[in-house]
This record gives sequence, structure tokens and C-alpha cells, in this order.
Amino acid sequence: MRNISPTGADTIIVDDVSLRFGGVMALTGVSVKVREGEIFAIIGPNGAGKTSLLNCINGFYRPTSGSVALVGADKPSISVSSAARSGLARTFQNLALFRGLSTVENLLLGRNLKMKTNLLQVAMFVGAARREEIEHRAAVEEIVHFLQLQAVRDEPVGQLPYGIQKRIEFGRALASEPRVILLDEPMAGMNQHEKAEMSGFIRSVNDKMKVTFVLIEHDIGVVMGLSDRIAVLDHGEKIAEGTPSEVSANPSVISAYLGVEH
Amino acid sequence: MSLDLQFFFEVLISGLLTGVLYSLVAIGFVLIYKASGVFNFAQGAMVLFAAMTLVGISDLGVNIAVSALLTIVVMVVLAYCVEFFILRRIVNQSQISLFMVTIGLSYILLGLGQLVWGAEVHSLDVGLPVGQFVVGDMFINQFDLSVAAICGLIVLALAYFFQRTRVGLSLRAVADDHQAAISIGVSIRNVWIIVWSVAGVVCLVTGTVWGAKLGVQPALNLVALKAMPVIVLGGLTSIPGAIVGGLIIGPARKLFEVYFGSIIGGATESWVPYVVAIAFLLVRPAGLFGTQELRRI
Amino acid sequence: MFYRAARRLPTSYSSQFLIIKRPEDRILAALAVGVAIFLLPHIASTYALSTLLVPFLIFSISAIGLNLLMGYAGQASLGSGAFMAVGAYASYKLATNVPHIPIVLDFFIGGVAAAAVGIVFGLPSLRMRAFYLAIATLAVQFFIEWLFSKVSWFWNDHASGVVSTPAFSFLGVPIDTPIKGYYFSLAVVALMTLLAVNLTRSHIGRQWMAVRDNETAAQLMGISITKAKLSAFAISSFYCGVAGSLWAFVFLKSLGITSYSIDTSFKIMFMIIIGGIGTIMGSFIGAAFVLIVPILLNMIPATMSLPLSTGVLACLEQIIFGVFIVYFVIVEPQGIVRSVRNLHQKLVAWPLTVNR
Amino acid sequence: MKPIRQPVSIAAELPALHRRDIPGVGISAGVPLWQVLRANAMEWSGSTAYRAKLRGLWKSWTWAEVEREVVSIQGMLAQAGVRSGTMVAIAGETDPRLYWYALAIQRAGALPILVSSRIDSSEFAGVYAKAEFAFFVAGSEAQVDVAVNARSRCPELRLVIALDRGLEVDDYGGLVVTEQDLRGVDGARTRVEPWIALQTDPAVAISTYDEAGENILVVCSHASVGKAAKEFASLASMKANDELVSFLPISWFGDFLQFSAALFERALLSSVENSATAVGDLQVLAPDVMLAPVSFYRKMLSRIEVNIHHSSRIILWIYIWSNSLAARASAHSAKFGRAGFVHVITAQLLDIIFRAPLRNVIGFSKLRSAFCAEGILPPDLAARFKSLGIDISPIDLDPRYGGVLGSVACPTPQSDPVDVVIEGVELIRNSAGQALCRSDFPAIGIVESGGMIVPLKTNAGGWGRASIFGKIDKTGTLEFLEDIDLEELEDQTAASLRAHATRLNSELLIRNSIFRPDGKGDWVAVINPDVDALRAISPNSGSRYHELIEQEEVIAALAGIIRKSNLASQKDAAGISTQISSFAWFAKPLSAEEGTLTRHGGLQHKQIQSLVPTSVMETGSVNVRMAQMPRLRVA
Repeated sequence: MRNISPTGADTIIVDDVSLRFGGVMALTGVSVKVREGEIFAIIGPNGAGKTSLLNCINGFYRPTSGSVALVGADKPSISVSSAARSGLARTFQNLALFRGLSTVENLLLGRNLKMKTNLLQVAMFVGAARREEIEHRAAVEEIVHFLQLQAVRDEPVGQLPYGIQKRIEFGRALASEPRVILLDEPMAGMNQHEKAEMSGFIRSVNDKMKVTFVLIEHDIGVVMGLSDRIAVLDHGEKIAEGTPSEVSANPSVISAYLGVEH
Repeated sequence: MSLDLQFFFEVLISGLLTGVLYSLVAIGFVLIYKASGVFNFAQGAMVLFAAMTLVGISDLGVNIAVSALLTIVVMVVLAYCVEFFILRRIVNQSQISLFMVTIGLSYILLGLGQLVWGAEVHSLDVGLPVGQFVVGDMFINQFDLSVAAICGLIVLALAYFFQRTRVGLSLRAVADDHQAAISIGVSIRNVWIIVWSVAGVVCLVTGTVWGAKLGVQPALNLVALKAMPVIVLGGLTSIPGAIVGGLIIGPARKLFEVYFGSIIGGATESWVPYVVAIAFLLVRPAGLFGTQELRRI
Repeated sequence: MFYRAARRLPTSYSSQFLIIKRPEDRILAALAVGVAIFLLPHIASTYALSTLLVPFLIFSISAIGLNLLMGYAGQASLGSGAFMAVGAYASYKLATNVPHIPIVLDFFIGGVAAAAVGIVFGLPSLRMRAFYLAIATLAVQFFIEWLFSKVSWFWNDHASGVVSTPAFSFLGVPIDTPIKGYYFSLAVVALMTLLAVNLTRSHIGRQWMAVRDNETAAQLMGISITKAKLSAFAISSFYCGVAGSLWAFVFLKSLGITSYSIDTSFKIMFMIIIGGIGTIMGSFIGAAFVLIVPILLNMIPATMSLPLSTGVLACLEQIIFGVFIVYFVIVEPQGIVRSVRNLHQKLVAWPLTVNR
Repeated sequence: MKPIRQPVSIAAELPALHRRDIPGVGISAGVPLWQVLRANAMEWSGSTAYRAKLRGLWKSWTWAEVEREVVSIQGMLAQAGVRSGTMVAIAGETDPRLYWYALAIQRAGALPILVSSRIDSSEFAGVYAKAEFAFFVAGSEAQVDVAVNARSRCPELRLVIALDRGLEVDDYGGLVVTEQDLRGVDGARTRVEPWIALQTDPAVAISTYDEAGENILVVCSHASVGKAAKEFASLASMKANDELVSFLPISWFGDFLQFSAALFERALLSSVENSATAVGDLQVLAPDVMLAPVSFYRKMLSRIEVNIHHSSRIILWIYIWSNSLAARASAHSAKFGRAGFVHVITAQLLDIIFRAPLRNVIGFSKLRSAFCAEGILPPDLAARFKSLGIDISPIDLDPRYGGVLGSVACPTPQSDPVDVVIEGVELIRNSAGQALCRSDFPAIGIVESGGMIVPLKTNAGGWGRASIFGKIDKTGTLEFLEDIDLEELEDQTAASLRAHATRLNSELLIRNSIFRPDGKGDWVAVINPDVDALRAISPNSGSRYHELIEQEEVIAALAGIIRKSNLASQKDAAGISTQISSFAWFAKPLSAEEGTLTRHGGLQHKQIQSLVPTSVMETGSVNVRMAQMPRLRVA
């Protein structure tokens, strides 16, 4: 349980967002405020609309009604790529890595936005382009070092074990030096040791690099230990929000979620 | 009724009828795509192959009906070979590489056909009526009309096959969801063989019709290329789509050719259908009746 | 064992940019280049030069072009022949109407024209996937074929559709003999290969591969899909365009739309499928393979004195190509270059096997 | 903390360092390592000294650079407040800078305490309790976190110097500083006089574990470090510019040994990137001399053999054949005392067509001499490596003994004082015959003429245990007691024992075994049973190891084997017959990774204690082994 709760300014403001797929309401009137520098968890039974909410936040879905705002973004994040430009990184429940590419290349793509050289310079591949490659490669190596990925540096990520791939995806999110990272079940299908490791990484990135996290996770133990505040979704509606202790005390949560899950 | 309006209608109708011809080819595509998820570029080659076999056999002095039966046998064998040598070895590969395979297949069939039956042009007469109806002041090509009829028959037959017969049902099951189909005990390989055989038969009909129209010659292969726009326009997965596609493309190209083609040098049929199709696709990337696959995230 | 691993330590990231990593291979490559420059043109007969080597060089350019588009950016295209045509006709118009600008510039502009067309016809790729796109590119093929067969302005309104290209010289040297043609195209190939390699190992190449592997994730990295795809189309078409010009000016010495038919497009696609999709090396191997096989086919019966008519041979050729395509897609989707790589790894690991 | 001795200018000692024709030889074993480094820097400033893979790139440093670096580090540390007598803990992996810090700390007359990089915060606190260090050099962020978590239990801990913070920034309220911070203003430029140590002064303390798993601190004097290093160098016949690879936590004694040996012989010490990449990096580095734990050799071998089994039949066949060949050759040589002619020829051929390429691939292409520590390489492994043309000699390198002056625990003092020779140090002897001592100043490793040492650390008035191990006169030269040692037995006994070993090891139930004298002229066999085999004969096949070793059937079976071996030994005409009076085994099973014997575990089991009188084993084990140090024996 983590009791220090950062009182940063709001970074992500989800205001009364509803999302409809045909007849189905994926989200109904969800409002969430994520504070700067906190680890904010979204929990809820399967099909509660957690991922949909995440997708709204970084612009995969356009809310049917309501608004999502990323404070301090040059422009409100309407599209995925503009969200990326305004410092929003994201990992996926079922990995979205570039399977054909090596670990380093995947991480380098995380820094893609920072690469400025144009086509001609690149075609020559001398001077600026070369320097840029080297500089970003060095930056990527820092992440390789931090996440202990040295052994798989040049392996194509497609064949790597699941846990490692999850880590690489996290690293790719990290590589873009984002303000906010959205993690969709970062520890799905990991064993306890891997989970501990992963939470360790998340924690230290949050502590030391002051990155805000919004994460979906099913392992209640992990969530309680890791997150500052938790929002609970059920059938597309937010039924509770607060510190782990508050949430776990909340009867409606227990009935809607914990009761079901465990 | 003024002359040019009448002329317009003549063109329109003949366009519609040729459109039906393309639909015939398109149906073959759709069948195979639905069942095995393969975009069968070899369709044209199969048409040619079927037609050539038919002609070749009948030239040996065999009764046309018998030789048709023999051809069907050949097409079934072909279907089996395709399943054995290709389909079962190529599971879970990217669609585009499946596409490549069929290009290869089309080369094989073309080569084979010409190797066995020779490359020269055979005329093929299956006793379809030639000459013109006269409706009002309009001339309508009987041949095309009968072709339309045949096409309708085939569609009905297929509809029956799919809706009523057990095979047809299992086939639709496969089309909907391979895994599910397998899990309920449908032998997917048999289904593939069947579908390709059925497609083969459709090809035979198509080949016969086209052969009767243009004579049996390697150029028939290009029929497939002509039919491509019809397919993508109709959406790869729906037989009605294929028909409607044909009915749109056919007139479109005819009309364009007649009214504008001459101005810009003619012979515009080669690309106009494509432009039409692309125009459609830009609006509906999955074609008219196709189902838009959701973006997974 | 045939390659030494011991005490070869990378001391800078730029050592990662080496096009050929292992010194042993560098020696081999140097040898190959040496042979290509000094030995080959002198031992090869004029026939071989003009019907094999020059076409090989030119086709490998267009194969590289298509590979950049299909192999790296994952956008299927059946229109490479058309783009070649665009390049050829553009530089023909220039060479004939504005004779005083150097031919190389003509070729370049030809490429640029092709690139422009490529961008226009690449637009559908933004909406369409896989073979929907392939079909769309077929439209290019047919439209261009039609355009250049109907609109006589493109070949200066000559009577016949086939016109001879003006003789040209490079740096004052008239490119008239096969050898000169060979050297000229060799130079072009070398340059364009280098550029292609640079692109593929840069962040732009990575963007293409990202779009190929996972479009969603690519967007997430802030990659503009539009930019990536269109740039791929543009550059690919540029390569094809230049190849087309060379084909007309250096190889055929004449210009006719028939030599840029859909069969050409298919041929180029076969080259990269057989050679190896997504590798520059593969483009060369594929080009060589696709060009050599028919010649061998024509030689075999002659040597074995089999009574085979040319028609039969043509059929056999078709069949064999078909079989090759099927074989490679099914058995070796990464093409010949994969087998070469495997051999390479075996040599490195000998006497052990490569542990995968 | 008041310094024990004032710093002296070292100008006087310089000529001593110059007198040298063969590298390394001239430097006497007692010279502190930093002086050796400086000598190297003077004579071979240009040649490469260290190599490490940082962020995927290989960086290398020459002797001169390292020397300069060490000096500047000392200056930096001096600024931070490191004085003579200060204790500085170091933990980390695969970064030569860690060693440079050790050197700089010695240069400052302070004591580097090498701590395992895998240590957790509670253990860290434990180490701290033994040697209240105020400074901690952390190799990477992992160690920083450990220290930060343990800070509440380490009141005196002033400063954590982080060598590599990776992406981290937080400084935990000034506790954690990076080198750059420390260098800051003019830290690098302040040059501090080096501290001249006696060879008996403690050079380094290594935090390790005794056989009971207790964390202990082991102190080595400059003399013993030098001696150990030189012995290793001579065993490995190291030459200048040889390449060594070190890839383990800095606190592993074998690692430290390679480091010091490399210094004396000015060999090039490379370190791999991390444990995961070790095998791959090794292939690139291709060391000339290698000292690794058995586990690592096992890893290598399994990797190779998996490959061989997946490779062509011919290769596999050759491999198997060469294995048997190696076996026959050794048998032959054992019989006639020399290798057979045929064997020699075939071996040569094999080496050309098979081993050489193989060695090249697996990264031993340049390997000249390889050693494994942490016990003995199981004979089968040794044979298989031999068949690859790689000879791995086990060397006995238990950190408890390799270079130990004393080890520490702090029980309450007992009665019966003994006379004190050094003023300020009071010594008593407790009932167990252990010597306890108290000094009225904080002291480190002072030696008393009675052959007694005081603990690593005594607060004024604090007591600590010490153990008798040998005599040291006032001049500070050590004189060791005799050891009962297999190698020093007359050959026949040794041969007969070896025969025993082969017989026992050939048994299904026994993986391997060693022998200790039982004090009555007979021998105790300490055996390492094969758990699965035991299960096979046990009534309850499901039983766990500790249950197994209680079961009558099992003990009976093993006793039977021993008896058989005894009979065989009697029948054996050649030489005298040695008899096994009793056998011992372990409370804990040894995993395949360990697979080796320590000569203590057996005693932890009551059944065994009944078999073997503890006292006797004592003579066989702790004290006497302790006395004979630092000695590397090639088994």
C-alpha cells in the first residue's frame, strides 16, 4: 500500500465521456482527473470499458459525447499521433510491437518523433543523419541498460518470451520520454517474479523521472501496492474512485468487482 | 423515344449484360475467398484452363456434354491438387503472400493449358443463340441475354447449394469462422476441395460462355483482370456484391467508352472500371457489400 | 569458424552502421565488385553483356524500388512497370525536346516524374489494405499503358508507337557500346543501391518497417502513416522511373509501351519474392535469378538436343516460374537471400549448428 | 577515527619498484596493489589495462589512464572525507571502476569492503553492523536502492557514491551522489599523498558467507593478497598482456584474485556486460586465462553440447569418440605414467580438424589455462572439456581461507584471560579454546605474537572472537602450522584413496566423494549422494532429501558400498590399503549446479556426528586448513 499521494496539478481530464458502439454503450458519463506524477489505476470486471477509456484518452476512439483533455498539450489530443506528440505513451494488453524488428530498433522507433533529419540527409547518411542516429542509439542504450535488455539487444522481438516483450514495449513507451504513460495490463500473463520486477520498473520511473502513469491491471495485489489512486469501472460507469484503502473499503466495489474476481 | 436516348438504353443494356459476364468470373473469386480466405488471382487462368480443356477434349471428337463432364473431373482434380500442394501448406501466412501464391498458380495453369492444348485460338460453339432481339426499336443481343440467364441459374444453384445442402452449410460455417468450424468437426480441407471444385465448375461455365463469345485463347486470361474491379467493388465476401458490381461496372465502362472514350482515343475499358472501383473503395474501403474489418487494438 | 568472432569488439555505435559487418564478407564484397568492374565486362561476350548483364543491372534497380515499397513499407504494388514507363517517357520527352541538358539529369527528372505519379497513385494506400491496394495499383498499370499507347504526344507523334531513343553521352563519353552501357548502368546501380541502403538503415526506413509491421503502433509512435506510405511510394517509383529510363536508353535504345506491360510488373515482383522480400541483397539475387532461368531453359534443350519448340519452352518457362513462386512463398517466404544467410550463419558457427 | 600510523612519503620506495627485468617478479608480494598499478603505469603507460562493455560498446583504459583515474578518485574521496582507517563498502558488477575505487581506497590507507552486488538490504545492514562504514560505492542503481532501503539501520552511513545511475535522478536528500557531483569543483585536482601500508596491514575485506550461511567478513593483508595473486599467476603461467575475463559480482574472491593477479602480471582484464550476456561476450573476448565458478563452466558445456547434439551426426560422433579417447588416454597414462603414442597422434589430429574450430566458436580459442573455483569440477565434466581441448584445473579457493587473516563474530567474553603483548589489546581465551580480545581503540586485524588476531572491528571496550591460526613475529612475517593434506601424503595412500574415489563415484548412488583423515589413521568419506538414485532404493520414493538420509535402507545401501570399496582396497595388491572408517554427507542436497563438496556440511547431521567425532574432523577442517593459507592447490 502506498500512502504518499502526490498533489500535482491535473494532467488528464476526462470529462463526462460516453462511448457508443452501435447499440452498445462502452462508456457512460465517465469523468476522471489524473494528477501529475501519480500512478492512477483503472480496475473493473472484464468488459467494464477500461480499455475503451484508455483508447479515448489517447485518441484511438473519439468519445460519442464528453471531452478528453491532456493539460499542457499543444493542441487537444484528437488523434493518436498528436497525443503522442504531446507526450502521451501507451502499451497494449496484447502487445503491439514491431515483431520483425530488433529490440533496439523498436526502442529507436519510440524516439521517432525526436528524429529530425530529412530524407536527403538520410540518403547521404553522413553528418547530421549519422550523428542523430548515434545520439539516439546512445539514449536507447540507457533504456536497454535500465530494463536489463542487453541480452536481447539485437534479437527480433517476435520470438522473444512474453515477459521480455512486455518489457520491451514498456521500454518503447519510455524511450519517447513521455509525460504520461498508459499501461494496459502491463503484467498480464506474468509470473509473480516478473510482476514484481515490472512494478519495480514502473515505480522507479514514476519516482525518479516523475512520469505519470495510468494503468489497467487485474492483479488486485499489484494494483493496491502500486497505485496512488484507483478508479473502478463497471458496465462502462465509474462506480468508485479514491486511494486503494478507500476503494477496497467501498461496498459497491466489493460487490461489483472484488466479489466477482476473487 | 428519341434516337440517342434509345441508343443510350441499348448501350446500357448491353453494358449490363456484359457486366453479368464479369459477375460470373467474380462469383468464382468470391466463393474461394469466402471459404479459404485466398484472393484467387488464378481465377482467369482457371477460366482459360477450363475452357481449353473443354475445347481440347471435344476437339478429340468427344460429345460436348461428355467432355464437359470430363472437364469438371479435371477441375475437381485441380482443386484437390491445389488443396494438397498449396492450401494445406500455407496456413497462417499473410494474405498478401497467399495472393502471390495464386499469381504463381495462374502462371502454372497458363503454361500447363497451353502446353497441353496448344496456344492457338479455338472456336467454341455450345449452341448459344446469336443474333438480335428487337424490343421496340432497340436491339438486344440474344447471346448476352442467354448468358444473363445462365448467370442467374448459376446464382440460384449456388444459393441453393449454400442455403440448403449440408456441405453448403458447413462451407458457410468455415467462411464465418475457421476455428469454430473445425471445432464443430467440419473437415476444413474437404471444404476447401469442394469450394475450389465448385469454383472450377463456375470457371468452366464462365470459360464456355466467354469462349463462345471471344473464342478460346490465352487472352481469356485477361478476363480475370477485367473482373478485378467488379470484385473489389462488390466486396470480396458477397455474391450479391459480385453481381451488383458487375451490373455497375459493365454499363459504366461501356457508357464511358461510347460517350468519352472516342474523344480521348478509345480503348478505355482497360482502366475505367478500375477507376470506378477505386472511387468506390475510397468511400467504402471494403467495397459495397464487404464487411469492414475492425482495427484491433 | 570460417569467420572469426574472437576479439572483434565494437567500440562505437557507428560500427553498427557498417553495411557489411564482418571483415571476411567485406573482402568477398570487394572481390565481387572488382570482378564486376575489371573482369566481367572483358570476359563476357557482347551478347552476354547486352542481353544479360545490362538488363540484370537495370532490373535490379527497379527490384530495389519495389522492395522498398513492398518489402520495407509493406505496400503491395503491381504497377512497377507503369512507373518505369513514366520515367522512360518523361526522360524521352526531355532528351528529345530539351536536348542540351545532360542525360543524367533527364533520367533524374524522369525518376522524379515517376515519383510524382507514384504519390498520386499511392493515395489509395491510405484507405486500402493488402490486395485491395494491389488491385488499385493494377489501375495505374492499365491507365498508364493506355495513356502511353493512345496519347501520341508522349512519343512526339511518331507514326509507330515504338520510337528509337536519341544516342547520349555521359561526361562526354558516348554510351554506345554494350561495355560502356554496362559501366554506365553499373555506376547508376552502385549509387542508387548505396542510397537505398542508407534509407533502410535510417529512421525513415524504420518508419516504413514500423508501418509494415504494425500500423497502430506506428501511429502511436507519432509516425504519420500518410507521410510514411507516400514517401515509400514516391521513392519506390523514383527507382522504377530511373530503371525505366535506363531500360529505354541503355538497353533497348528504343521506347515502346509494350516493354512496360503488366508482365514486367509481375516479373519485378517475382524478383523480390524469389530473391527475398525486405532485403536489398534479395533484389539483386532475384533479378539475376529471374533473368537467368529462361536463358538456361533455352540452353538446356539445345545442349541436350531435345526437340522442343520455342512455344513449348515458353510454356515450360511459365510453369517453372509459377512453381518457383509457389515454392518460395510456401517454403522460403524470405526468398533465396534467407538461404544465403543461413549458409552464412552455418559458416560462422561451424562445426556447431546455429542455435535458434 | 584516529589514524594508526602517519603517512610516509613513498619516494624512498620507488627504486624498489624499478628493479625488475621480468614483469611482476620484482614486486614483492607485500606491496599494496596501488603501488603495483603505479609501477605498471610508469613502465607500460601505453598498453591496455582494462576493458569493459558499457551501453553495448567496448571501452578500454591504459595503465596510465587508470593510474591517473585512481589518483583522482583518491582525491575525490579525500574531499568526501575518506581518511586512513575509514571503511568504504563497495558493491557492484562488471565495472572495472569498482576495482579502481578499491585501489584508491587502499591508496588512502582506508579499507575497501567488497560486498556482493546481489545483497539485499537486511544483509547489507548485517555487513554494516560488522564494519560501520560511512561510505558506500554503488556500482549500479540496484545497489543504491539497497543502501537507501537499509539507511535507517545504518546510522553512520554518510554517503553513497553511485557510479552508474542510469536514468535515475533522485538523490535521497544528499545521501546519493554521482561521481560527477563529487568531482564537482576541484575534487579531481586535489592530489593526496598515498598511505604507505605494511604488508601485514589489511588490504581488503570481503563480505562472504561461512558454510553455515552466516554472513562473515574476511580480511586479507596486503601480503596475503599479493601471495595469492602471484601463486595464481604462476599456476596460470600468466604473461604480460594476457587477457582475463571477470564477469561476477566484485565480492567473489576468484574475481578479486584475477584482478590482483592481472595487476601483478599487467595482464588485460575485461569484464562482460552482464550475467545474461556473459556467454556471448566470452566468445568475443576469448580470454587466455580464465577462472570461473563450476556453475559457469557447466553453463558453457551444456550450451556447447546442446549445439553439438543438434549439429550433424558426424560432429556428434567425433565428439563422443573424442570423449572416449580422452578417457582412454587418461586411463593409459594412469597405468603407464605416460600418454600412449596412438593417443597422442589421434589427439593431435582431432585438435586440428575438430577441437580448434570448436574452441573458436565457443570462445575458448585463445584459452591457455583455465581454472574452476568453488570446489572441484566433476570428473565427467572435466573429461568432456578435455575432449574439446580445454583443460580445467580445479583450484581450492574457498574465500574463507584464501587470504584470510581472521573472521568475525561477537559473542560475550569468557573468563581466563591470557597475557597481552601489544599494549591496548587485552586477550582472553574462552573454554572452547578460542581467543577473545578487547582493544581500547578501534582496530583492524592487529596480530599478536601468540598467533592471535583481534576482530576486524572492536569498539573501545568491545569484545570479539578471534581464532588461533599461526605465528607471527614482531616483524610481521607469518609462519604457518602444518596441514594434513592429501597431496603431501605418500603417493600410495593417495593412489589408494583415488582408487576409493573412482570406485565410489562409479556407484549409482554417489555422485562424488572426498576423504578426510578421521585422526585414527583411517578415513572419513564425505559423499555427495545422487538424490534420485536414493529415492529409487528408499521405501518411500516420494521422500525428500532430509528424510532420505534418515532412512535405514538408504544408509545400509551406502554403508554396503563403502564396505565393498574397503574390501576392494584390501584386495588391491599395489600399495597400502586405506580403510574408510565412516562416511558423512550433507544436511542440504547439492544441486547439479553446485555438485561439489565442501568438507563441512557433513558434520551438520546428527547421524554423521555419531559416526565421526567432531573434534577429529576439526583437525581435518577448520583451523588447520585455515592455517595453511593462501595456498592454491591444483587438484
